[in-house]
Amino acid sequence: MDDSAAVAPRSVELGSDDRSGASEPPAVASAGEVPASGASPVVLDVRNLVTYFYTYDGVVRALEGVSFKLRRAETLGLVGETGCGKSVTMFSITRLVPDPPGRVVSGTALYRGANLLWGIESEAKFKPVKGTNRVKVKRSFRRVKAGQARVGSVRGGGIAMIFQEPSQAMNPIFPIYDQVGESILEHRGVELVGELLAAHPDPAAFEAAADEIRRAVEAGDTAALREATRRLGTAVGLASAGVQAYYLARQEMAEGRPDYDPSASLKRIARRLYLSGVQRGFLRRELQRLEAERDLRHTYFEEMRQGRSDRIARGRAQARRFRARMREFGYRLPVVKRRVSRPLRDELFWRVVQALEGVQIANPVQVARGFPHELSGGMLQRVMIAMALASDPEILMADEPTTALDVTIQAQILELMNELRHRRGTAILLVTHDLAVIAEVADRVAVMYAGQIVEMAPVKSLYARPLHPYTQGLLASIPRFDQPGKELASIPGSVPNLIYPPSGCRYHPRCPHAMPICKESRPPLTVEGENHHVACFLYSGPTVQE
Amino acid sequence: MRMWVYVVRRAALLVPVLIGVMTVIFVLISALPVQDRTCSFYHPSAHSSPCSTEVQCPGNPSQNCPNPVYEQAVNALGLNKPIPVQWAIYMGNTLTFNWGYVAKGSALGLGNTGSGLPGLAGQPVAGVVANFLPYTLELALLSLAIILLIAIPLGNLSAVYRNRPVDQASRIMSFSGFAIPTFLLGVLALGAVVFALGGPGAQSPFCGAHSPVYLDFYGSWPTPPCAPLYGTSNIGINQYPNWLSQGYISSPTGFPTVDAAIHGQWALAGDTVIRMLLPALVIAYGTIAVLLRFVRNSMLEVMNQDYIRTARAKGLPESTVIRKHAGRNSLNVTITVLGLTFAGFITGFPVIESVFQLWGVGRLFAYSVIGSPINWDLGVLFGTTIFFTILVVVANIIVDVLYAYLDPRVRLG
Amino acid sequence: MASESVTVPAPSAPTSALRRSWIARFSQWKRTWYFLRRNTLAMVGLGILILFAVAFIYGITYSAPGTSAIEYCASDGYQTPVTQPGNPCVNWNPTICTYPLGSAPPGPNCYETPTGFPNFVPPTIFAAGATLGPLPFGSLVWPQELSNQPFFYNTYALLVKGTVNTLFLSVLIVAVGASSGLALGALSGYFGGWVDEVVMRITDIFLSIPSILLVIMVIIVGETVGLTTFDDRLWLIAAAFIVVWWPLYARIVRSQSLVVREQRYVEAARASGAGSGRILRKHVIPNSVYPVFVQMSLDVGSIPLLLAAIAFIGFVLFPSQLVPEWGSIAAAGVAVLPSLFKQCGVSGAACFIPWWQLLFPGLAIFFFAISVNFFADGLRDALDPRLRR
Amino acid sequence: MAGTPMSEGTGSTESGPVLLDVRNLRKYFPIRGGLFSARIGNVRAVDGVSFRIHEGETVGLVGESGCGKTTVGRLLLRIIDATSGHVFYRPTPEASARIEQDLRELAPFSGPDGEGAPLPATAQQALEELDGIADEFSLYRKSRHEMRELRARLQVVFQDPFSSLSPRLLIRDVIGEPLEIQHVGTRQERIERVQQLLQEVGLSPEHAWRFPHEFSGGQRQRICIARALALRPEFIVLDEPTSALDVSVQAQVLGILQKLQQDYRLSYLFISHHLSVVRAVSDRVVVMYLGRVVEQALTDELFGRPLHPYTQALLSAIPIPDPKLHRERIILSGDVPSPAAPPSGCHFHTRCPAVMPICSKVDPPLLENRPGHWVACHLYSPPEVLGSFEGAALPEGSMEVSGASVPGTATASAAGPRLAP
Repeated sequence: MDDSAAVAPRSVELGSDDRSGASEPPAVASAGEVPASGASPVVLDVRNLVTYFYTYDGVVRALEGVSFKLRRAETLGLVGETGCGKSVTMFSITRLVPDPPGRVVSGTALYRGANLLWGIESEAKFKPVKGTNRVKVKRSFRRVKAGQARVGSVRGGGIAMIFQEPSQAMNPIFPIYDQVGESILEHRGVELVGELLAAHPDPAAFEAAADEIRRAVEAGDTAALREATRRLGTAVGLASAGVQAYYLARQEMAEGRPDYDPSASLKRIARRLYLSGVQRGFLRRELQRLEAERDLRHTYFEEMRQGRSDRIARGRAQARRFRARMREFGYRLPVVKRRVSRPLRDELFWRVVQALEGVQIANPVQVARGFPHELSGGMLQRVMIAMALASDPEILMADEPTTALDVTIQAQILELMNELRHRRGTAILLVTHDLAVIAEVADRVAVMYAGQIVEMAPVKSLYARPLHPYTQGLLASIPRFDQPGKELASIPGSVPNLIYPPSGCRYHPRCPHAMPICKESRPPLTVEGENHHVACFLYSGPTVQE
Repeated sequence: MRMWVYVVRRAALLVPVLIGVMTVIFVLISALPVQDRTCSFYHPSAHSSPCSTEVQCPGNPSQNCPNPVYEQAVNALGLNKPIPVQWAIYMGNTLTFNWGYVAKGSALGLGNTGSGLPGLAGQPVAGVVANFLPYTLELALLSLAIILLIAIPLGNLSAVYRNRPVDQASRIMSFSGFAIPTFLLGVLALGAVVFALGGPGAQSPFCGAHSPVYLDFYGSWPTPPCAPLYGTSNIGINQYPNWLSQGYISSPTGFPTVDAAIHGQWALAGDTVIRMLLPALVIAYGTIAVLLRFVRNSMLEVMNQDYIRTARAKGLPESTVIRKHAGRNSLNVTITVLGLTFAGFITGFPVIESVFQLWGVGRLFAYSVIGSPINWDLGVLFGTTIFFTILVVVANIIVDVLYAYLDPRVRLG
Repeated sequence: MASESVTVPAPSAPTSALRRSWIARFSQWKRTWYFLRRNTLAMVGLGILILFAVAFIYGITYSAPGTSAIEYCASDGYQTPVTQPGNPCVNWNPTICTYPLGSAPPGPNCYETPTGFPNFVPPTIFAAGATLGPLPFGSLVWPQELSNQPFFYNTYALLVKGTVNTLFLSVLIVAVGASSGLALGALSGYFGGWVDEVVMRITDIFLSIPSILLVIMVIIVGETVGLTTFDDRLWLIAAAFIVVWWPLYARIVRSQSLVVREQRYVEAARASGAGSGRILRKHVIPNSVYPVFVQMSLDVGSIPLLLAAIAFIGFVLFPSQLVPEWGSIAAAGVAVLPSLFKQCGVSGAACFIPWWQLLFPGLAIFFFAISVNFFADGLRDALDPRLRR
Repeated sequence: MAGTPMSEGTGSTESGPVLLDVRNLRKYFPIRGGLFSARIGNVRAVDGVSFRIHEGETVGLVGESGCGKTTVGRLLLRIIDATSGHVFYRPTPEASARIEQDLRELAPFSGPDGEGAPLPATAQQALEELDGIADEFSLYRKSRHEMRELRARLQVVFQDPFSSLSPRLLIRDVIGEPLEIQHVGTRQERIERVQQLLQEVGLSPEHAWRFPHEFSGGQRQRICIARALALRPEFIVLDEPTSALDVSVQAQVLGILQKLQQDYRLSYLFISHHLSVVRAVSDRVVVMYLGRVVEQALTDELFGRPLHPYTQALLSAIPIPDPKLHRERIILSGDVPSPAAPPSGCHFHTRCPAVMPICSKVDPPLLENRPGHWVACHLYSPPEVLGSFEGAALPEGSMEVSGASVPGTATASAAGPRLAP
């Protein structure tokens, strides 16, 4: 398992060897719109994911060294039978694997130069129980918490997700606008407040109040501070602590020194403002969060220095800082009903409506007011997507997004996802068992079997000449209504029990071409022509550097 | 909005249940010998009771004549009429709060000066219950508050920090709560506190001239009266808390705390609450034990739901995920369970009020079945039962409505 | 046609079909037992329960020791006029002297007590003025409220005898209540419609009457009707509790069978012509019985608690005989305490607190209930696949 | 319900005698609500469905979720009773002929609008005659005893292999249950039969002494099939038998089903939302939308030249595992309306790309557009139907819609119609 230190050079070198491969025209579905994907950067780089489930019956080796890369505006299809670990992969990347029983044992997931799984190995100790094949897991809860905090801001921010059964993926007891709204509030809070501030009837008054605040803070004069913030607060419709913190944070950002340390500034703020217990509480939490996010933050400032998307970077930094405050007002029972002052609430509701319009929902206002159980599956899946897009994510992970839907609805949803990624250049990781869906929307396909990627190739070359016996069997077994004569083949046997995975190549018990070596050792991922990787001893191409 | 339809329907279900309960009780009653029924359900006139079939003849005491009052009773209660008629009469009486009368010979009739209970012979049962009701209600509300305040947060915590100290602690608590007899707990608690406070004579900090409140308004207030903190009866001769009934405040509502508060006697109010605290805790314990397990399990259930994963995937902080998304959903389950365990909760009152020698409806019931059959008072027995049942049913309705309010799937059908 | 790669055991020596099915079933139970064994608490509970079972058998065979004063008083309840000559139970007055632990006894009939607690005398028998020597668990003072004279009873003897009654009652009640509830619940859940309505309304009614109250009402009515002998009373109590208990099981089973009824295998059975009787017998009941097991084991523990509560509020469960169940013993023990508290506290006069009367029966109830709870909890986990982590 | 398939055209001539003849089947589930939970409406799960199943043929029943296809399956087995309509079991040719005639007589009066109107004498006697035939052949008129025997011949395999096996029963008992119910053979014979069945579905006889939870989804589904076969039925309703399985396993199961069909000369009703699978296995296909049959034809005919806009949209929506394949989709807007409140006239008109004014007013009758190809759409309605509505000219829309080509057309027509064995 490699650590995040050694990452940077590799990613470059890998990028180059992929660039050659990716230069072939992307899949038909995405013809034209996608920027020359050769140039498009890697947004997610997953290395050697290993995820186990520690059950009574034994250790389920769900993932054994899964590695892949995801580029901007590309759709990577992750396909395989049930229990092959495709969903687990997706959850492992964002630390969403249910724990207990599951744990990401090792691996790295580089997102924007930061390793989302940093320190995952140190989160728990494993001790085999004698006499059984069970393993006792002893977690360090502090570390787990820190890890969660680290990905917390990325989840739904940079990486959004949608799930299989929309009717169960939505909370039944909160109205739609609440559930979408909290997502927007989480990731778009800053812009919202910014606009509210800008929309303030008397900007001059606002500025004056702001100056007062600064002076008061410098002087440490609480009474004046309270007074000013109250005015400001009522003016903008935010509770005072939020505005103070927001304002001060913005001040310090504006000074934008390279050695600027938000956590220090926050300490300062906390010291200066005589904050209520609640406020001190969230400031403390905010500090922790900032500690956990330091390495992420650095990447932002690198970007700033490169002069690339300066505004975005600042916006993100602000957003991260402001989120904590918003939470204090935002997150109570129906979010948008309580604790958030009226102007923000109304603004938020209309944002939700816009978002719903964005995913082509006919009557967004009624839908926004409705509850999940009043909507159909297709509708809910749209809402889920709207929720995911609230933060304009770079990566959208979709776990069987259309499996629970009818074909006609499925067509709508796939269309939506396609059009979305072309408009916004979102990278999509599409997890599904349906090779047909993959063929429709994906650029590249990774075929998984029993927790390993057995074949990875651009969609066309995979369907044109599938290399791995498993892929071949899979393709042969799909009934196609456009080829009525086709004789349905089938793969003998069934998916192995991953507590006792087969030795060597995990497919060999079912493989028609099984050789003696297949039992002994696990085949490496080799390159077979244009960016076409396969893990099988039948092929003897150069192994992928890794 | 279909909420009101739901509420009305739930309320409508109340009627058959109550009728059913009364019918069950009627069946039991009608199994009794006629004498017992006349005795406990007909008003005893000044000179003679309806308990016996015969009385001494007014003429010569040596021989017996049929008892006219008994005859009247039999006719009034329709005991010589067919069962359905009797049932109708009984229902009529019950619905008009004509629940019978405290029998002369019974323990309640004789009263118990030792524990401050006056003889209640001949008083209407409904009236007696009404007199004893306030204290029980205050006790119930207090312990309900305690239950909710402890069970829900602790249950959630032990689900979130599964198999960690909090969880183990709550598990021990719930197991012991299941297992330990209420009276044992009560007695031990009482003994412990009494000895901790330095002997049975211990008094509440709110009473006497050393009471903080008294010191604040020195002179302007009468000295709050003192009585031993525990093991003191809570009623005086006028069925009124005797540490309040030093004769200088009236009782508009009958609820001791409320009355004290109305009179601005914060010391007395505090005193009353302190006296109720221990019993309330003891009653709460068993229910907390039950509720803890359910809260924990439902929370675990909820935490495995997809929408929790969605909430996490949205990037919400764990606190929000748990407090808002999981907490609200598990709350629904909690509330239903609370409704189911309410009957069990009620059964704690006779016991606890006996342990602490408090006079509420519970102890009224206990006293109506105490000792040998001579001391029993069937009228009070059935009356208190009806009262408690009504309490349970109403509580269940409230719970259902609450549940519907919390869960749109129920509310909007 | 591909053949599955399931590990097929080599066709062994042809065993009879019956035997094989039993082997298979047994393996199921072994699986449950495996998960149960993993659960320490459950095992502890099971151990204690076994001890209780032993005590039960011992109690059946146990006969109280000879004709001491204790036994004499025990033999006649409080029916016999206490003024009867030669009755050592008469005119007893617990005036005793105590002295701190370790120091020399000031005189005869004095008891050493823990320093600081002058009221805690060791378990001892008090007879008319004299001590009859130590007995296990000491004596029980029968409280004034329950009879017109204090009597002395051998707590140990009572406990042993009480164990029999208590356990018998608990098991009987739960068994009968559960089976009747099972039947009714399954019927109402499976057939639904008006059957369901009726049964559920009835359960509503019974569930909304607090259990203790209903039980006492039934017993009292029975008493006044004239069921007064010990056996009558035993059965009466059982009946009263069963009346209270069945609705709970009916509810549980109903909710289960509502689920089972919708299962595809029931539909398949119906599609091949199975009648309701068969479906109930083969599918609904077997598939909804596990939660009943768990609930049963829980209730076995909670019945002694209820009995104790009833006894405690002063209702005499076994008037004619003084071989009651745990609850009554403990209650009799506790009932004297508050007055004694007062006495001891108010008057500095020498008095004693017979704590053992309360403690030992209380412990018996406590341990029984908690062990049952441990076991039931483990059982639930073992039977519920979702909780197997 | 206006038209019913009068003759199966090319389909029926070659295929065997009629096994099941479904006529105007209706199943309304009540919606209860209001203060006293009165019946405030109906869910029209099945609303006048008619089709036939011949011996040894496989009829595919396709449609989106909530279109009532599963309900039809349960009605065919009389697991639930129909609100109206009949399922005739093995009607004699003349009987079916009579049924045709009578229904033609009754056609103008039946249907929701015709209720309550006094019937003329001819229709009246037609009705009585129909009643007589029903007494003889309809499943819904069978006595409990007759039904019990019939159940041996009509069996079912469900979608979810996990809820269709009782977890408490040994596989031996699961498969042996039908035999036990019908009192077939001795205990020992039953066990032998069970083991034989296990072998037939490709499992080992040893599996008879295991419990369901020891098997994978595919194996469970085979066990279900074995159970369905236990009584040597003539007809099996396959309710989404493979939609819970992985593709590779699905191929196995479909293989077994086809093999068994030959061995036992079975007829299947193959209910599925997965059109590719339906195409692979079935001889004729019935397309349902909101409880009604919108189109019905021989498989290749239907997939080759779908007439109804819904069918066309459905076909165009199926993803094809071939990235090179180019085709423009017909993306339907919106969701399937609730069967509780189906749209007036043609149920599909709310989503139809070629909707005409008439569609929202008049129910399109199910008419034979080409031999053996039935469609219920006003694009193909004869003038007399359209005539009843003013401004009845065949609109432009119809042309390009009916002409919209779907992949597979060429291959299909080349392969020619497959016929039942």
